[in-house]
Amino acid sequence: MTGGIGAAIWQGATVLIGGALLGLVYKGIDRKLAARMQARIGPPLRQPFFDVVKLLAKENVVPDHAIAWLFNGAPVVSLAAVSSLLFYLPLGGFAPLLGGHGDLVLVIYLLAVPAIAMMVGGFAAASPYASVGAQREMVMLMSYEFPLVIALVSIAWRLSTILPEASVFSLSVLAANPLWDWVGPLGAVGLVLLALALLVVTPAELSKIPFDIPEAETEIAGGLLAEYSGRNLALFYLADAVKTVAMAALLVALFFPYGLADRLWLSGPLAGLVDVAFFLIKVLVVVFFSVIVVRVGFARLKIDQAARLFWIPVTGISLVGMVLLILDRVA
Amino acid sequence: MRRLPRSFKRALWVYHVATGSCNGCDIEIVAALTPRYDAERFGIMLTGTPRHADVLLVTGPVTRPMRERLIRIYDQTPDPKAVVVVGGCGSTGGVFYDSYNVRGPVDAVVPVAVYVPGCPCRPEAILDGVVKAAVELEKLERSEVSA
Amino acid sequence: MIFVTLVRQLLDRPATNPFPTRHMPRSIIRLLERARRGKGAIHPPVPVPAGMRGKLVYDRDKCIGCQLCVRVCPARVIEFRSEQKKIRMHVARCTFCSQCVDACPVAALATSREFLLADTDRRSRNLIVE
Amino acid sequence: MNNESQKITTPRQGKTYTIPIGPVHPALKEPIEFSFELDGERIVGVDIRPGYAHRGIEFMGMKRNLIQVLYLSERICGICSISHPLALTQAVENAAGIEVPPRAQYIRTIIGELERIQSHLLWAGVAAHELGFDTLLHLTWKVREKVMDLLEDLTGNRVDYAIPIFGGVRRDIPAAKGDLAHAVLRYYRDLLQGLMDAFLEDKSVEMRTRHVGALSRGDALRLCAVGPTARAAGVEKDVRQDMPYFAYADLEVRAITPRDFEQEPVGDVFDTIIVRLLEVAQSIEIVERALCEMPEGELVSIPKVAALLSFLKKAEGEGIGRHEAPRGEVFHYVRLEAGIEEPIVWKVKAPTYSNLMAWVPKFMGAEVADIPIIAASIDPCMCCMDRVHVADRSGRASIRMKEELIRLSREKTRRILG
Amino acid sequence: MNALSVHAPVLLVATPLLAAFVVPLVAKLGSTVRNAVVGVFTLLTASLAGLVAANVLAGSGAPSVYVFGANPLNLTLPSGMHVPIRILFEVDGMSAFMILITALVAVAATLYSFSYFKEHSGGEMYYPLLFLLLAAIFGMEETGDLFNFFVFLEIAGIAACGLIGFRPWRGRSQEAAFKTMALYTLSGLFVLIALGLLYGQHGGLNIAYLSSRVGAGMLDLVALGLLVVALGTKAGVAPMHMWALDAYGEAPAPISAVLVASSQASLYGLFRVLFTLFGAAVSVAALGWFLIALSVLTLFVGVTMALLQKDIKRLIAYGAVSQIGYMLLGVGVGFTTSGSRPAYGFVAMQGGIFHMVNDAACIGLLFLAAGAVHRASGTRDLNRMGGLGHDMKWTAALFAIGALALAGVPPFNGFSSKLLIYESSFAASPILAAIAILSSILLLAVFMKVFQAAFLGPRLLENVREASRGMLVSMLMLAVVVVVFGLFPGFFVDKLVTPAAKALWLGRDAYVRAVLGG
Amino acid sequence: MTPEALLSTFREAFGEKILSTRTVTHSVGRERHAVHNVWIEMGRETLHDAVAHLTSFSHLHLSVISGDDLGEAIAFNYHFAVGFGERFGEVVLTIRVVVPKGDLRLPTLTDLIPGALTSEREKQEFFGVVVEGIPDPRHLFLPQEATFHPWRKDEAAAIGRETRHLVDWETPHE
Ligand code: SF4
Ligand code: SF4
Ligand code: SF4
Ligand code: SF4
Ligand code: SF4
Ligand code: SF4
Ligand code: SF4
Ligand code: SF4
Repeated sequence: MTGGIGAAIWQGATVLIGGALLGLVYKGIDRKLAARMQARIGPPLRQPFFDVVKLLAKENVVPDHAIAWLFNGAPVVSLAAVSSLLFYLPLGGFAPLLGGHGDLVLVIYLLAVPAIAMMVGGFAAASPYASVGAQREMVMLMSYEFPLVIALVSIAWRLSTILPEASVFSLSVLAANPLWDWVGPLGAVGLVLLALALLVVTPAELSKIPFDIPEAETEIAGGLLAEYSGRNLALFYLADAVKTVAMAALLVALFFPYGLADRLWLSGPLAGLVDVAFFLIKVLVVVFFSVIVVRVGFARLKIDQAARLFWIPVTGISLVGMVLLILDRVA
Repeated sequence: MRRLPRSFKRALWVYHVATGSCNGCDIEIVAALTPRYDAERFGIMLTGTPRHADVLLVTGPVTRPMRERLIRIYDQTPDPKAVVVVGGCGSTGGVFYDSYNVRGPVDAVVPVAVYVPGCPCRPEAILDGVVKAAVELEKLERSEVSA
Repeated sequence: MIFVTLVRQLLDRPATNPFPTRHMPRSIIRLLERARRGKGAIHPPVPVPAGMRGKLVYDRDKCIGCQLCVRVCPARVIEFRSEQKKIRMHVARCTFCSQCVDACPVAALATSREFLLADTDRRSRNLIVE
Repeated sequence: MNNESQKITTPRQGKTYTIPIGPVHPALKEPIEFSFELDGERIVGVDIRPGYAHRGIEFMGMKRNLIQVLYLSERICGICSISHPLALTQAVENAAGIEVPPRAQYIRTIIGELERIQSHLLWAGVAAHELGFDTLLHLTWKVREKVMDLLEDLTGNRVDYAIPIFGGVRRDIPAAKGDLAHAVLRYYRDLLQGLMDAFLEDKSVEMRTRHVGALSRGDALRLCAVGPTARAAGVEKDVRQDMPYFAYADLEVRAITPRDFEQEPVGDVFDTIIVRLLEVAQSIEIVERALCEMPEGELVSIPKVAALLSFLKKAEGEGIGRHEAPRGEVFHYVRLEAGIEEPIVWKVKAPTYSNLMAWVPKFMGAEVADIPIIAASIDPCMCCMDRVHVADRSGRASIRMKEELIRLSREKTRRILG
Repeated sequence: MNALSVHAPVLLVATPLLAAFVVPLVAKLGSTVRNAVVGVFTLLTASLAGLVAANVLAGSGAPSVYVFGANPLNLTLPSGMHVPIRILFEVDGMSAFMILITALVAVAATLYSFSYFKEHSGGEMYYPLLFLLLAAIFGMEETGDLFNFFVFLEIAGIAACGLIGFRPWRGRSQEAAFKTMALYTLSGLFVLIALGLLYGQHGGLNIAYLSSRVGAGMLDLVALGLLVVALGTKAGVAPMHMWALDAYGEAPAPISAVLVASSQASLYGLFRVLFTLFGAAVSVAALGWFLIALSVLTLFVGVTMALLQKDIKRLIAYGAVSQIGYMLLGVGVGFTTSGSRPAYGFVAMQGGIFHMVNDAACIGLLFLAAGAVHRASGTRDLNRMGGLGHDMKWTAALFAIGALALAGVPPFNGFSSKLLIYESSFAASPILAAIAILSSILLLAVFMKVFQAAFLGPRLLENVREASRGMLVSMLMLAVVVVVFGLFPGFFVDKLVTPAAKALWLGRDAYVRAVLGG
Repeated sequence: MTPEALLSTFREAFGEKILSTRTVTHSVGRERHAVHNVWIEMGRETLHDAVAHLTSFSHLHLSVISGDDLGEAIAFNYHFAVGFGERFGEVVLTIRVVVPKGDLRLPTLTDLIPGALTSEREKQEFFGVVVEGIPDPRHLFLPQEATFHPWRKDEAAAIGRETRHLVDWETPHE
């Protein structure tokens, strides 16, 4: 029994630390590739590690007007939420550590929590820029959740019609039974549309250009994070890094959960290694297309433009995807 | 008392304060961030708020209204921090030496770690200045800093 | 389409000149030390053209103490030391306009191409020319 | 039209509130303070408080000899640092009756136009940055380095070229360097279409700039706007065309408006992008022609510095110098008196000074998120526009600002949510 | 002991009734004595509620009958009668569940009232009305007879209106009381007509008896329609929700919380009518879709209108309306899928019912916290408060817990019941699940705004003091429920919700049998 | 617009009220093209009419107003650009108004040229002249309560007290 708990703690710690490291590595890759696309050398891959270490060494200022307990609590909650996200996501060939029943909804909430924590922190800072940022974050949250939720629910629903016994509100079930294997051409088109919608949602979830409106440096001086420094800022920094991985892993789990190992008739530890490597590459591909390229290739939108984008075209696309999935069942 | 971590100098975030400069140096600071010089390869990042900054890049001879602002920004910057003055006019007053509205140079207002003379400084001179600041920080790495 | 440019730049060599090193080294002091011992670890800056106006050079012997340079200097860089009838230049103030060079009737002044002048003391020896 | 000016003066009644922005703010590379009056999130009033970068340059200039003033004028502003010296030298030459040799006039023209290329690229990058499009910033500034190198090669410095002197220029452009310049110009010629596409064909740039900060032709005229700000509004005003000087008298220069891009001018930010990019093309052409047609001859009419100083000391009279800087007309007025080294009067007018009022209709009706790009759209340079600002009266305003801004943001969110 | 246990159902109604008469008498002796008496009665009532519920749940929710004046007490049909004529209570798993909710809210509200009304007197009428309201709610939940149900409904209505208009010095509250009264009277009239129709046709008003008699005849359907409209109105289902906003918004905070329980009692009545009374008579799927349509409308109205509110209590009131939508959604989906995919249907029922208790706890908590905010800042206008978190740490934290629970954020109780609804409603249509999830997220945003506007930012008001200890304790009580139900949903679903759901879902026959035998 | 044409319309309209005129012509470019600066001096009573007259036949651009402290009086130079929009079409016209220090008043031009406001406000604060009818009398650059006028030569002493001499080798740094 104790052995079981010990192992669980071990696994948990591995996922947490691994997630944080991975997040920072991807952030390094992100900055490097973005720099290269801008014809610059860019920072070294390890730069995010330097940043975090430096931030931890800095003074942690709590502004005079801030509500200290909320101000300091927000970054912790933010990091905790994204980290616990990792427990529910299938990583590589491994099933998620936790989860099962209903974790899909949990994941939706856990994705929203960091944004909310940031908002609370921003409001608690009582800085006008932070407050404007928090307001903008809220509007963003309310816009991009539409397509996200529609996509997730449609996929789960379609699977439930195929496997009526399965607990489809669970990521591991979704990942274990990729829909592509079951649906007809209509459904496949629907799935592609949903994937597209989620690719657009990703940069918004991650507050990256063109949706970094809550943090817009030139408009509101870093917005939500304007008053943060030192350790608190480091926690947000880490949370952002981990969230990037988590979001990408979510897309991978939903749309491309396939492993490579069984296709190559591998087994044993080698198979695990191959699958993990393949998983990391898939995550990288998602990050590359929906984070790096997008943030490098677009201007920041205004908040109402972004909201309109999500409310109309992106939600529209995901609704069409849903309808196609429904038709696919009927057909 | 604590030690400055070794990678501190490899992740310097800078905040730019123009205190009455002529724009010459400010533009060269921006140039230092762009592809030809790319300050980001040293981990240097321009931040939007002094709260995130480790280094203040100050340009200009400090006009009277900017004096108090500069002090406030300096106070807002969390420790440990360093001020790098970019340009001859910020370092000494330069051509703006006998005006009724100038209260500089910068070191008459806040403590300065490194001066970068030049009018304006070439982008690489600015990078050189930041590297010199990094040398100073490295010296601190070996001793202890009061937090 | 900007994406074509992006892809091209991603694959091309970056436009960056890696002065003085590619990234911030673990120990910058050691790096500078090595460079001083001639191990050539420092990448040179972007080459400057022949006529670039950098730090001033003063030929003390040629100077006749006419003070023309003092008169034209816009930044009060030049201190005339009347006992010696020579000048002293406080380079930290200089705008590198080289008007003093033009003004000097005996060509005692010239500009060099040295521009990496950052210093921790604005009155340091490096920044005084006499 | 009086309404427009009224708006900055009379505080409006009703449910509006005021937020100050600046003087130190990431969107403002230089210090200036705006005070916006907002109704919901629409801007219904704006008050502009410059003064933070004021160093009292005219005051200092009236205490120094003209050669010193020349370099001081160069440091009025370092963005297009040749503009003020070019205007000042003209003013002094007109006042003192100094002839400038033709070759020197061409060289001044060439440097002035290269400066325009540099400055417009700089602006484009900064504008992209204000829009959160850093890639375009990097792209434009990467290519800008080419002209910076050329300028450094021709003059000895990247900024503050120290090239004009009363009666001529201080450096020649020998044939070898002319070839170098031709190569650089060819580089830009090839590049320009791509750059225009990157800015003018990009959907997200268009979304952020079309119909943002519009200025009508009438307002531009009545408010005395200058430069690309006025030309984007369809006012064909350009000193190089209206009252040519230097080599512009030989090279036909036409004021560029969005009509050259087959667009009816509306004076919004998008139009200012069009005008500035087309002017880069125009400048390339001008420099190429000037290089080819540059006459041989003297560089400066009074070569000896000491002689020049004593000539200027003896001079008497008043003169006006104007130059079409990248941001619009730079205007200098000097009056000299015999026997006095210092100018008796030195009045400087920079483009931002004229465009200050044009900000008002541009901001009017815009949203908070548009503030940075509209502020940038006239390409302001506070440092030279700023005048005396003796005391600081900020303290209380910034305390109020927090509450106001918080309330504003609440209202705004409610509007978006509702 | 045994006698107590046997008579508990009737004592549960009698005790608060008694209290309603006693309290005005002792009130003359000063507020301390009065509060002591009120406290004793409240605790007594709560214990009785616990006892009743425990008895029923011990029998895993099987209905138990208490016939007034009969001997033995469960003798429903004295010899030779085919129609139950005596007044009788019939308590099953669902009733027990409702009783527990009411008791929980009652205790919290009373405790809160002690310090909330410390300054102004007027308690002479307040507590009696409160007890009257409680008695009526318990009665609605226990009775097995439609006419009694109607009587309790009317009593509840009158008491509620008295409480809503309790602060006579504020014009708005009078207006709200009047509006509520008008609607209550109207819906009471509807119920009365429906009863007339049913009685005229079947000659009795006992639910079990009627259930065995009603068919899909025209008049029966009209009666059903009238009952649905009337009870839906009283429960605050859109589009008949308007009174609820005024009532919740204007009533004193603890009363708003009790009104939530009273609305839920009406909702209970609605469910009873649909499942037990007409369960066998009408097309289940169609009825289900009707409920779903209502629920979506309610969700939509609740959430979108909440976005626009400036008044903190009205905003919470809209939140409360939207939650009714969730309950209806769960039950509606239960109806529709009962034939096609019963596995999902039952989960939906569980979700809808579980959400009732969760809603009572978190909305109650929010109302109480809003009351504290109102007391401290002197305003309910969100634009005029701000920075209260500096001085009201505990209230802020408790409010946050309530808000997060309401928005269905894990690990609070709202999440556990909503999850059941999400993962079952999509069996009816995936769009329903999407709507349900999105409504929650919108609610989250709404309450983010409220929290920010009230508690965060710089201090705007001077001399703000934290809520009194009594208020905090009563809020804490609800918060504990919110957290515990959120952390161990499985336990409560097993012990409380499943019996209740079974009683509604499968329990019609048992219910009828308990009265009519056979 | 030629300077002669410009001057003749002025003479027609104002006759005696024109105190003096002067045309300065420079030649530019290889073809020695002529460009003109026209200077007209008038009393301040005629200033507004003169500008109204100008606006009646041309778009008018006010570059700036410069001021010149003559000792007993201050001269204000209104620098206009007339006739812009075509090549060599422009003339710089400077209307000079001398105002005695004892009676420092000027009429506002903002009703004719709203853009004149910046320059007029500046002249008010820098020279202490009162611009009558100015729609916004606040200081633009100076604080509202400032009383001294930086470009007045007779106030040099007050300004001098504010001046910092930042040359450390001349005045050792404190
Ligand atoms: S040092 Fe020279 S170029 Fe730099 S800001 Fe000062 S005056 Fe301008
Ligand atoms: S280069 Fe210019 S500023 Fe420097 S000393 Fe010579 S004259 Fe003075
Ligand atoms: S001008 Fe030349 S000779 Fe005269 S003082 Fe200066 S350096 Fe000496
Ligand atoms: S001049 Fe340009 S870069 Fe500088 S602050 Fe203004 S807009 Fe920004
Ligand atoms: S406005 Fe500019 S140029 Fe004029 S005095 Fe002030 S700083 Fe100098
Ligand atoms: S036009 Fe503007 S940027 Fe150019 S020199 Fe003048 S002030 Fe500077
Ligand atoms: S007198 Fe003056 S101009 Fe003549 S040679 Fe001597 S320094 Fe030169
Ligand atoms: S616009 Fe004005 S402030 Fe800006 S650089 Fe030009 S002259 Fe200087």
